[in-house]
Amino acid sequence: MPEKLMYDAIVVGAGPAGISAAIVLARGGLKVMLIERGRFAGAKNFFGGVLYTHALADVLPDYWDRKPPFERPVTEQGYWLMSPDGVVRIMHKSQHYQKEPADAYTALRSGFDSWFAQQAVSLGALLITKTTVVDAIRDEKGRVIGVRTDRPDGDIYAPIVIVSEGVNNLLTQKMGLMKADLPPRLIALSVKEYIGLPSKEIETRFNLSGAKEGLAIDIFGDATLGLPGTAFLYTDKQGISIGVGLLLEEFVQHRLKPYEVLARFKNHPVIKPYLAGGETLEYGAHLIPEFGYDRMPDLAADGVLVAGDAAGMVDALHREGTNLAMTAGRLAGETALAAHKQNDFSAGFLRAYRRDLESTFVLKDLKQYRRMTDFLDSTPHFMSTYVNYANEAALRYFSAHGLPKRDMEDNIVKMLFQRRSFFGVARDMLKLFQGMRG
Amino acid sequence: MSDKAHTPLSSEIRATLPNVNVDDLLASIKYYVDEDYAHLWIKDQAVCLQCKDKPCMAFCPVAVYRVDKQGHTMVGYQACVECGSCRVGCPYHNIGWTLPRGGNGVAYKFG
Amino acid sequence: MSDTKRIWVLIEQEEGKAHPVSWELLGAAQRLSAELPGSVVEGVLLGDNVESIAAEAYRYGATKVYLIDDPVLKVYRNAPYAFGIANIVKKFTPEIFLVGATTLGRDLASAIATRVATGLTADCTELAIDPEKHILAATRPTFGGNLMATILCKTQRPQMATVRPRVLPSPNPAETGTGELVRETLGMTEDEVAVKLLNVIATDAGDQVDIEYADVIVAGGRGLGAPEGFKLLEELAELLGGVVGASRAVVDAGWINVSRQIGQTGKTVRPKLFIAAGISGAIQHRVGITGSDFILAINNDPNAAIFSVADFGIVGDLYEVLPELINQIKAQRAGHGAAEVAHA
Amino acid sequence: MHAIVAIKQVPDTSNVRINPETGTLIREGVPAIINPYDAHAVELAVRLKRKFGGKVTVITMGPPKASEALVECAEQGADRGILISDRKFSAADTLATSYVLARTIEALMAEEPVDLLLFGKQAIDGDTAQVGPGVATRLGLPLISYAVSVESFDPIARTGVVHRRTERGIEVLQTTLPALLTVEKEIAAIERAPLPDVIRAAQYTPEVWSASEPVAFDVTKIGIKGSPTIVGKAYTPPPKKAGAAVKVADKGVAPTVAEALAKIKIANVVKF
Repeated sequence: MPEKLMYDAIVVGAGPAGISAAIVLARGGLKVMLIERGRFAGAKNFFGGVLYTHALADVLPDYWDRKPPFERPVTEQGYWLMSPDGVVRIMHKSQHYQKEPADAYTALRSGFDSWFAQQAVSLGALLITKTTVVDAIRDEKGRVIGVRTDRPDGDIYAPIVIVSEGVNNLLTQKMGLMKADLPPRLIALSVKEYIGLPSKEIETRFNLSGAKEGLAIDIFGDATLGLPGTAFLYTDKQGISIGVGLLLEEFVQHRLKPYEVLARFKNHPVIKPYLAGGETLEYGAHLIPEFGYDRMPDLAADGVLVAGDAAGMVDALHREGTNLAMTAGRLAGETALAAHKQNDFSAGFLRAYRRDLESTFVLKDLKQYRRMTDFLDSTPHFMSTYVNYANEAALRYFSAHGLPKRDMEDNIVKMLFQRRSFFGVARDMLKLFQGMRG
Repeated sequence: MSDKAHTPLSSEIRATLPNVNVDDLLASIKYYVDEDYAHLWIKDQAVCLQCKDKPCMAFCPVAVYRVDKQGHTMVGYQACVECGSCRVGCPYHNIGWTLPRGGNGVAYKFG
Repeated sequence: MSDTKRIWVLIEQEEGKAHPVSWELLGAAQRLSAELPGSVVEGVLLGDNVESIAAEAYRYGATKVYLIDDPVLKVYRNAPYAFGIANIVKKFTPEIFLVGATTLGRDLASAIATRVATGLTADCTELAIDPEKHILAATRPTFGGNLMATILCKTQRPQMATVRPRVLPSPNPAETGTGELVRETLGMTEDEVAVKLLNVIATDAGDQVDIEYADVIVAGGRGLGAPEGFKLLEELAELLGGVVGASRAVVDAGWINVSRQIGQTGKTVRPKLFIAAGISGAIQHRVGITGSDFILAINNDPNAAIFSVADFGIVGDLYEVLPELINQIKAQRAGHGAAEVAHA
Repeated sequence: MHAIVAIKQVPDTSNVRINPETGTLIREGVPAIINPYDAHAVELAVRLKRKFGGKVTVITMGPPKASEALVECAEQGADRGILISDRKFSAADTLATSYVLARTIEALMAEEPVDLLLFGKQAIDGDTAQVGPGVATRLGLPLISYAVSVESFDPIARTGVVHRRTERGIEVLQTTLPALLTVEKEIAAIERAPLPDVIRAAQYTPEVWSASEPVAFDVTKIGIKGSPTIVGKAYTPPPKKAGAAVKVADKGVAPTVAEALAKIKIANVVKF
C-alpha cells in the first residue's frame, strides 16, 4: 500500500473558480492539489465567449504580463432585437473600450483555462489532470477530509476541499450541500459553434479596424424563436462564436433540438452574411446554472467550500459567470488560508467565505436579480412580444408612409397595445422592474 | 409555478426549424472514447416505453439518445459532451449519469 | 557500364511464391524507364531455391535478375535480407530501387536505405520521373491521407520507394521472356542471424475482430432495422474472408459490440473492399472509411450521404440485395475456385 | 530490465486540417498527442518493468512542446524522459531521425545495459514505419517489426519470443536480447495509471539534450543536411468522385448486383 497522499488543500476542477482558489492557496505557501478530469485544464470547458478582466486582476495582478491568450478586446457591445425578418440594434462603442488591458475580452476556454492553470502551476500548485473525483472521504464525524478519485491508489487527503466542479455538481450533492438537482427551468442549455473565418474577413464584416477591436452582441427575439433565452455572437481572432441558450425547460416542453434552433438562427437573413464562407471548427454544449440567489447550495460545510458554477454563481442577465467564479474562487482560497492559520476547518469558521461573498458583486448581483429567472419563466411571451414590437415600430418610424409624424407615433403606441393589453404591459414592466431590483 | 405546460410552440414557427444532421456537427468535436466504460445508461427501459414525449430525443444537443424499433432507448454515450441536460431534463430521472473516467470523453479544442 | 541507370525492383517472394506487387512494380519501372534515357529495368530476388521465379520476372519486363539463393534466406528475416541486398546495391549502384509496401517490403526497405544511407519514400501511390531534374518523383499520402506529398531524393543513390500494392496497374506478362541471371552470394551464415522463426500461426481473417486491419469489411447501419440483420452481414463477410463492422447508431442500439464501430468515435479502417449496408453515411462515419479502396453502398434512400463516397451504389432493399450478392458470389466461386483477397 | 522506448508527439490526424492553398497543416485546434502506437510501446515496457524490475527510459526528438508527451509517459510509469531538441534537427527525414535516435541510444547503452528497444510500428502523421528499422540497422540489433505480443521475455538468459503480424499470419520469432521491436496496438492494452504515478509525472521535468550536449552529433547527418529526401510539393488530394448509384427498382436486383460485382472486379480489390 503506498503512502497516504496528504495535501494542505484540494481543489476539485480546474476552471476559473478552481484555478483562482489554487493560485491564492499556492501563493499563500500551501501545498495544494488542483484536480482536473479533462485531458488538460479547459478540455471540458465551454462558454459563449466573454471574459471580464477585473476579477482576473484581483486573482493575478500581473496577469497582463503573463500574456493571457485572449481573442479580441470587446470594443463594441450591445443588443440586437431580432424579428423574423429584421433587427433593431442597440450598440455601444466608446473610446473607453480602447484602453489596454480592456475590461472585457472574447476568449476560447480551451486555451484560456490551460493558460490560467499554468499560472497556478508556476506559482506552485500541483495540477493533476485526467483524474475524476468520484466521492468525498469523511472522518467518523462526517467531516470531509479528502476526496476519492477514479484512479488506482486514488485517495487524497486534505483538511480543506474546495469544490469547483462546475454545473454538474455531483460532488456538491454527495457532500450534502445541495439536496437534489434543480429542475430544468432553473438551468439553461447553451449550444455554440465556433466558426473559422480569416481575421480580415471578420474585421471587414463587423467594421473593426484591426485585431484590437472586437464585438460582443446579445441577441433576443426570433433568434430563440421568441422563447425566453438569448443568442449571442462574439468575434474572436480568427473566428466567430455564435450560439443560442434557452432554459432547458423550453427544450423539454417544446421538444426542441438545440442544434436546429442554432441552425435556424445562423440562417436568419441578418446573421447569414456574417458567417458566409466560414467553417464550423467546433460545436459544443454546456449548461448554465441559473439557480438564483435563493436556491444556491450551502457554500460551506466542515472541511468544504463550494465556488463557481457548482454553486450557481452565474448572472445570466449580464452574461457573467467566469468573473463570479474567479472572485468566489479567490475568496474561497483566502478563507482556506485563514482556516489554516487558525487551524479551524469547521463549517462555522468557513462560513466567513459566504459573508465575504455577500460584500462583493457576486452575491450582491445574484441577490438583486434573484427573481429574473422567475420573471422569464412566468412571462414567456416577453421576448417575442416586445422584440417584434420594437422591429415593427422601427419599420414604421423609419419608413415614409405619407403620414403625419404624430399619427405615426400614435400608431406605434397602438400597435403595442394590440399585442398586449395596457395592463399586460404594465404588469410585464412591473415584473421586469422587480426582477431587476431584486 | 412552472409545472404548468407551456403554450405549445406555433406550428408556423416549428416549420421554420431546419433539419440538421447532428452527426455532421459531431465531426468537429474531439472525443477520447472510453470503450470500456459507458458513463450514461437507461435505468429502466420500461419507464422509457411509457414515456410518450421522449424529450431526451430532442433536447440532447448531440443526439445521444435514439429509439430502436422496439421502442427501447439507445444510448450513444460516445458522442456525449457531458453537458448534463439529460441528468436534469429527463422527466422521470431515468437516465444514469456519471462523469467519464478522467481523461476520457470530450476534449474541446477551442471551447 | 557506369552510365547505365539501373531501375531495380525487389521481386518479393515468400514460400517460393512471388508477391504480385512485384509485377506491378516491374510495370511501373518500365514506364519510368521510358522517361529516363539510358535506363534498364532489373529485378532483385532473394530466397532459398527460388531461381524459377526469375523466369517469371523476365516475362514481366526485367532484363536482368540479381539472385541471392541461400538457405539462410529460406524465411524472411530482416538482417540477412537487408545485408545481402545492401551489398549488391553498393556493388551495382542502381539509380532507383522500388519495393512493395507490404509488411516485408517496408521492413526490409528501411533497413536497406539505412545501410546504404539513402532516401526512402514510404508507401507511395504514384511514381514519375521529374522531367527537368530526371529524378524520381514519388508521391504519397500523409497526415492520415489529408495531404499528398511528392518526395524527391536529389543527391543520394539509389532513390528508394516502397509502393502500395494494387494502386498501380498489374501488367500482363509476356508469353515468354528471357533475361540475364546474375548470381550473387549472401556472405552471412545462420549463426550470424539473431532472429529465428519458430512457427507461423495462420490467421483466419474471419476471427479477426480487429477491423482496423481487415481487408474486407461488411458494415451495417440503422437500415438493418434489427440486430438479426447482422446474420446476413456475417454470412457475406465470411464468404469474402472479411469482418463485420457497424455505424455508431447500431452500436448505440446495442446490436453489436463497440469494437466494431467505424467512424470518428470509432475506428478508422482501410480495407480493400468496404460494403456499407443500410448506413446513411453521416460525416462522422464517412471520415472513418474514406481510406477504403472500394466502397459499395447499399441503401434504400437514394439521397443517403453514403453514396457520395461510394465507388458503386445500389439503391434498394438490403434484404433483397445482400442475399443476391451472396448467391452471385457463390455462383462465381463455384466457377473460379476459392476466394482470395487479391494480392494479399 | 532496462527498456528504452522511442516515441513521437504527433498532431492528431483524425483532426487534421490542411490549408488547401498552401498545402500546409493548420496546427491551430489540432491536439498534439503521443503517437498511439508509441503509447502501447510504453505500456509494454512498463509491464515488463513491473514484472522483472528495472527501469524504462523514454526518448523523443522534437520541439520543446514534445516534452509534454514525455510527461505523459512518466504518468504511464516511465522512469526517465529525454527530449532531444535543437533547431539543428529540424526538417529531418527518417534517415536523419534514425541517426539521432541511434546515437542517443548508444549513449544511454554506454551508461547502463539495455535489454529492449521499443518503437510504435509507425507514426500516424508520416506513416513511414522507417525509423524503428533504421535504428535497429544502425545499432546492428535484431529487429522484429509489427510485433503483436511478447510470448516470453528473459532478461537473464537474454532471449525472448515475440509474435509478429504479417500478411500470411502471425510469425513466432525467437530473438536474442537486446532487440528492437516496433509494435502494434495489441502489444499491451493501456491501463489507468495509479494516482501516485500521475502525481510523480506532474512534478517531473524531462531532460533536454541538444545537438551538442551531452552527445555531439555529426552536423552533416542531422536535420536538413542529413536528410536525403525533400518534399518537392504538397497538395490536398482531390475529393473522391462518387461512383454510379443504380436503382434496383430500375434494373432489377440480379443485374444490379452483377454490375456491382463487375465493378469490384475491375477495381481488382478482391477476387471471388
